[in-house]
Parts: sequence; C-alpha cells; structure tokens
Amino acid sequence: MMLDLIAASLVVFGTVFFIAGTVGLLRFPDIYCRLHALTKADGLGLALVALGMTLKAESFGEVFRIVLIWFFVALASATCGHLIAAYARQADREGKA
Amino acid sequence: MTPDLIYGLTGIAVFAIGLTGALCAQDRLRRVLALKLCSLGAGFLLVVAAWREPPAAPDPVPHALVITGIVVMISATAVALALIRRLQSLEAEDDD
Amino acid sequence: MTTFFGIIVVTLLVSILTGLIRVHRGPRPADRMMAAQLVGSAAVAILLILSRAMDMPALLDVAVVFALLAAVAVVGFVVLASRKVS
Amino acid sequence: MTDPFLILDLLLAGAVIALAVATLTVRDLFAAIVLFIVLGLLSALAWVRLSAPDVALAEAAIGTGVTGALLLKTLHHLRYVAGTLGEQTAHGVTPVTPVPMSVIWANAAFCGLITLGLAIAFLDAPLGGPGFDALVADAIPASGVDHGVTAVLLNFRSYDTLMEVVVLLAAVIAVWQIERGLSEAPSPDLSVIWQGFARLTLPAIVVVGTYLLWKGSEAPGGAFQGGAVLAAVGILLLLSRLYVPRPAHRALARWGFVLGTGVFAGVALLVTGGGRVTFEYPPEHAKTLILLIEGLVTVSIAVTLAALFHGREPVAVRAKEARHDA
Repeated sequence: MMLDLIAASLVVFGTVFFIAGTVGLLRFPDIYCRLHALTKADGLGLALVALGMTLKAESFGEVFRIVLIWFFVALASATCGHLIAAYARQADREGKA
Repeated sequence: MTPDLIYGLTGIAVFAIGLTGALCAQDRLRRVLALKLCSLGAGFLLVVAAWREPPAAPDPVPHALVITGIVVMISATAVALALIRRLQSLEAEDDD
Repeated sequence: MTTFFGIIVVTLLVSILTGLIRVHRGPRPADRMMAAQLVGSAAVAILLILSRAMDMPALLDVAVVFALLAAVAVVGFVVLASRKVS
Repeated sequence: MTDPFLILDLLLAGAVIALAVATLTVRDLFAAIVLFIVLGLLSALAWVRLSAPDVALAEAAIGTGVTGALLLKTLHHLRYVAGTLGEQTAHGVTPVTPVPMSVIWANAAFCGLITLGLAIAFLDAPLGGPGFDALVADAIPASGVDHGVTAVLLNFRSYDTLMEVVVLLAAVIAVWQIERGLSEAPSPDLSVIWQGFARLTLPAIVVVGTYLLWKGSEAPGGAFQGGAVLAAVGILLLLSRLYVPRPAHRALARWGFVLGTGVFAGVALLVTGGGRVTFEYPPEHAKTLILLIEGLVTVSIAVTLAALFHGREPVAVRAKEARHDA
C-alpha cells in the first residue's frame, strides 16, 4: 500500500512536470526559453513517471526495459536539445548577417 | 460507447478527410499526405474489425493485413516522393 | 489504481494536445519540432502507464520504439532544415 | 463516474480527426509534416487502446518514423531546388492554379457520398463478429510460433508477406530509376555531441531491432518492426554522414534487397519440392524455417527502407559530372 502511494505520487509529480513543460512551450517568449522548458519536462517528467512505474513493475525484465527507455529518452533529449539550440543560434547569426 | 465504435467512426472520418484532400489539394506533397491519411483511415477500420471486448484476444488476421498495408504504403510513398523530387528538378531545368 | 492511471493518462494527453498549438503557430521550424519532441516524450510516458493499466507488457516495446523515433525525427529535422552547407 | 478510459478514447479520436484536418489545411508544409508525424504517433496510441500492439509498433516505426524522415528529406530537396531553403516558412512547392469552386464542390459531394456509404456499411456491420480468431487459435500449435500475428504473417498467409517483400523490392528499383542522375541537396555536418550520441546509441538501437525480431515468435514484434528499427539506424548513419554510400557498395546493396525475397521464395519452392503445398512448412521444422526467413527478410527490409530513404543510387562522381556537361 505504501509502495502504491509512493508510485502514485511520483507519477503525479511527473505529470506536473509535463504540464509545466507544455505551459512553458506555449508561454515563453523565445526559442531558447522554450527549449529550457521542454528539456526540463522531458527529463524530469519522464524520469519521475518511469521511477513510479518501476515500483509497480511485476518482473525484472519490465524494470530493465523501463530503465532502458528512460536512459534512451534522457540521452536523446539532451542531444536533440543541443542540436536544436545550435541550429537556432546559427539561424539567428545568419539572420543578422 | 465502446472503443470500436469510437475508433471506427474516427477511421471513416480520417479516410474521408484524406480522400477530399487528395482530390482538392493543389500541392503535390500535400496530396501524398492526403493519400497517406486514407491508408491510415483504412488501417483504423481493420484494427477495429479485429477488436474484441477484453479480455478476449483480438483477431490476428486483420492485424497482419494492416502491417502488410503499412509496408506497402511506405513503398508507394517512397516512389511518389521520388517522382515529386524528379518532377521538381525537371521543372527547375525547364525554367532555366 | 486503474482509474487513477486513467486520469493521469487523460491529463498527459490533454497536455500533449495543448502543446500542439505550438506546432501550428510556429513561428520557426525549430519551435514546431520541439513541440513534436514533447509529444514524443509524453507519449512514451503514456505508454509506460498504459502498459500497467491495461496489463500489456508488450507496450513497453512500443515505448522503446517511440523513444527511438523521436531521435530520428529531430536529427532528420536538424540535418535537413539547416541552411549551412558543408 | 465516467470511466477515464472512455474519455481517453474520445479525446484520442477527436485529436486524430483534428490533426488530419490540420495536416491538410495548415499553410506551412513543414508544419504539415510535423503534424502528420504526431498524427501517426497518436494513431499508434489509439491502436494500443484497441489492443493491437503489433500494428502500433509497425505504424510507429515504419508509418511514422521512416515515412517522416522521407517526407522531411523530400521537402528539403524541393526547397533546395526552388531556392527557398533559407526561408523560415515552407509554403507550397507546386505552382498553384485556382480551381473552380464547382469542381471543389463536386469533389466534396463525391467524398461525402463515399463517406456516407462507408458509415452505413460500418454501422450495419456486426461489430466484434466472428472473424478468424477461432481458426487461428486452432492452427497456432502447427505454425511453429506462439504469436498469432507472426503465425498469420509468416505461415498462414505467407503469399501476402512474400508479395509485400516483392513490393518493397519493386519500390527500390523504381526509386533508383526515377532518381537516376538527380543531384542531391547538400546537408550540413553534425557536431561532436552528435558523434558521441551516435556511438553510444546506434549499437543500442541495433540491439533493440534484433530483440524485436527475436521476440516476434511469441509476442508483438517481428520482421517488419525489427527491420524498420534497423532501418532507422541506417537513416541516422546516412543523415549524419557517418556512412556515405559509394558506387562500389551497389552490388552489396542489391544483394541486400533481394536476399529476403530470394530466401522466402526459395524455402517455398523447397517445401513444394518435398511433396507439400507451397508454404506448407513441415511442423517439426516450421520454427527454424520461419526464423530463418524472418531473419533474412529483416535484413532485406532494413537495407531496402534505408535505400528508399537515401533515394538516389550511389553513382560515381565522374558519371554525374559527365551528365551535367551533356
């Protein structure tokens, strides 16, 4: 029961981060701020949901796959964040030139 | 309201939107997108046909058909897109 | 617990759909792509929760593929949308 | 209290329809492609809700991932040719001529009629009626695999699957012919961070693809999903220029294209030679044969999809220049 409660609150916190990410994506003024909001939501939101779901997993295989998914999304979102930021900055520079 | 009814009507709607788009859209790329919407709608209908009230397992035959359809659709898309690229290049050469 | 998961999934989906406004509004291609990336991650979260709620462990595999896809789409975008030519 | 999953289904359905409309109406073509990718993801979620994880996997990997990359590449090429690569927005690439309203209305009426017919047929049809479930369930023990969809694809309806592989082969031949001599829009180099990411994850993606293939005999997964994930590796390699196709690799690529079809047809002929009906695998060897076919078909699918993404046949630079001079 205790475990259920912890898992549930982790999932709720994760969802809150996703909502925050969406709000940031819609409300922040420029692309770099939005990128900041997005990577926070991706990283923390998914990490918390994944952690909550590992507590509810039924076999070791499921835990392993959830951790793998989290690891991959974290890595991909960091790289993609960097790529998008580099792309946007380069476009800005060329726009000014 | 069961999922099969909801998604079945969704499939029909998506198919209709795709068909209208394929006939009315001007841009070539968008017309390909519209045809892909048609195939998506057809996929919805087949998956709905396979659905059974849980815990019963769904019918695997329509699932296999949809997977086949997805692969055929990407082949067709690839050829269509290649034709579009070629056409565009030819038109650009004509303009020069 | 299943009802709780259902509510969470609906919340995540609403959050995704709201984020799609950014895809529509832009203004820059990167903005649209970022929104798509958020959709991808949230969809992975939805799948993780659904796999427990619907008791289908196979959904974890679908989630793995979703996670891979996001990377392919973003890299494709960055390479193909850039102006700089090497 | 209403079941939250019913709300989920209604929301998903509404979102899919809205996205379909938005894909066709949004002015910016790039936005249309991104919306289409999101639409694919949401349809995959909807199919998960309809307990079709196999189809969701295939749609996510092929219908959305590889297709999305293809669409982005085509848009890039079109803008490069049109000389609008630097602009922020990507409006139509085809010159637009006004269509008379009467034609549009006629089309709309035609589509409305078809939709009406479909809706009536769908609402009249017995939903959840008897399908092939019982037949498949009876025949599964003899198929050599434990998963219904894989059994249907690679044993009960092998003809279909063979034809599907042939269609892929035909598509790659057509694309190579169409694009012959077409110059490629240049793409930039990616940064060091990307290189590190690639080194870390590409092997992981290969493992995931192989896992999906191997898992197909007992759970959702299989040749097409595994092949598409492996093709994603190829696409990433091509995009990041970690692999540049050379003319010398053409022979290898061709072998890759025909490998799956060849083995598939070869096994069918061998079985026929053994006095059985074509594609009727002997039950004691069925699993081995199916795994053999699946494995090689996966390789073929991966190579073919990556080649479809790359488009142009790798040609010698010299030949291309000669064409330019002509």
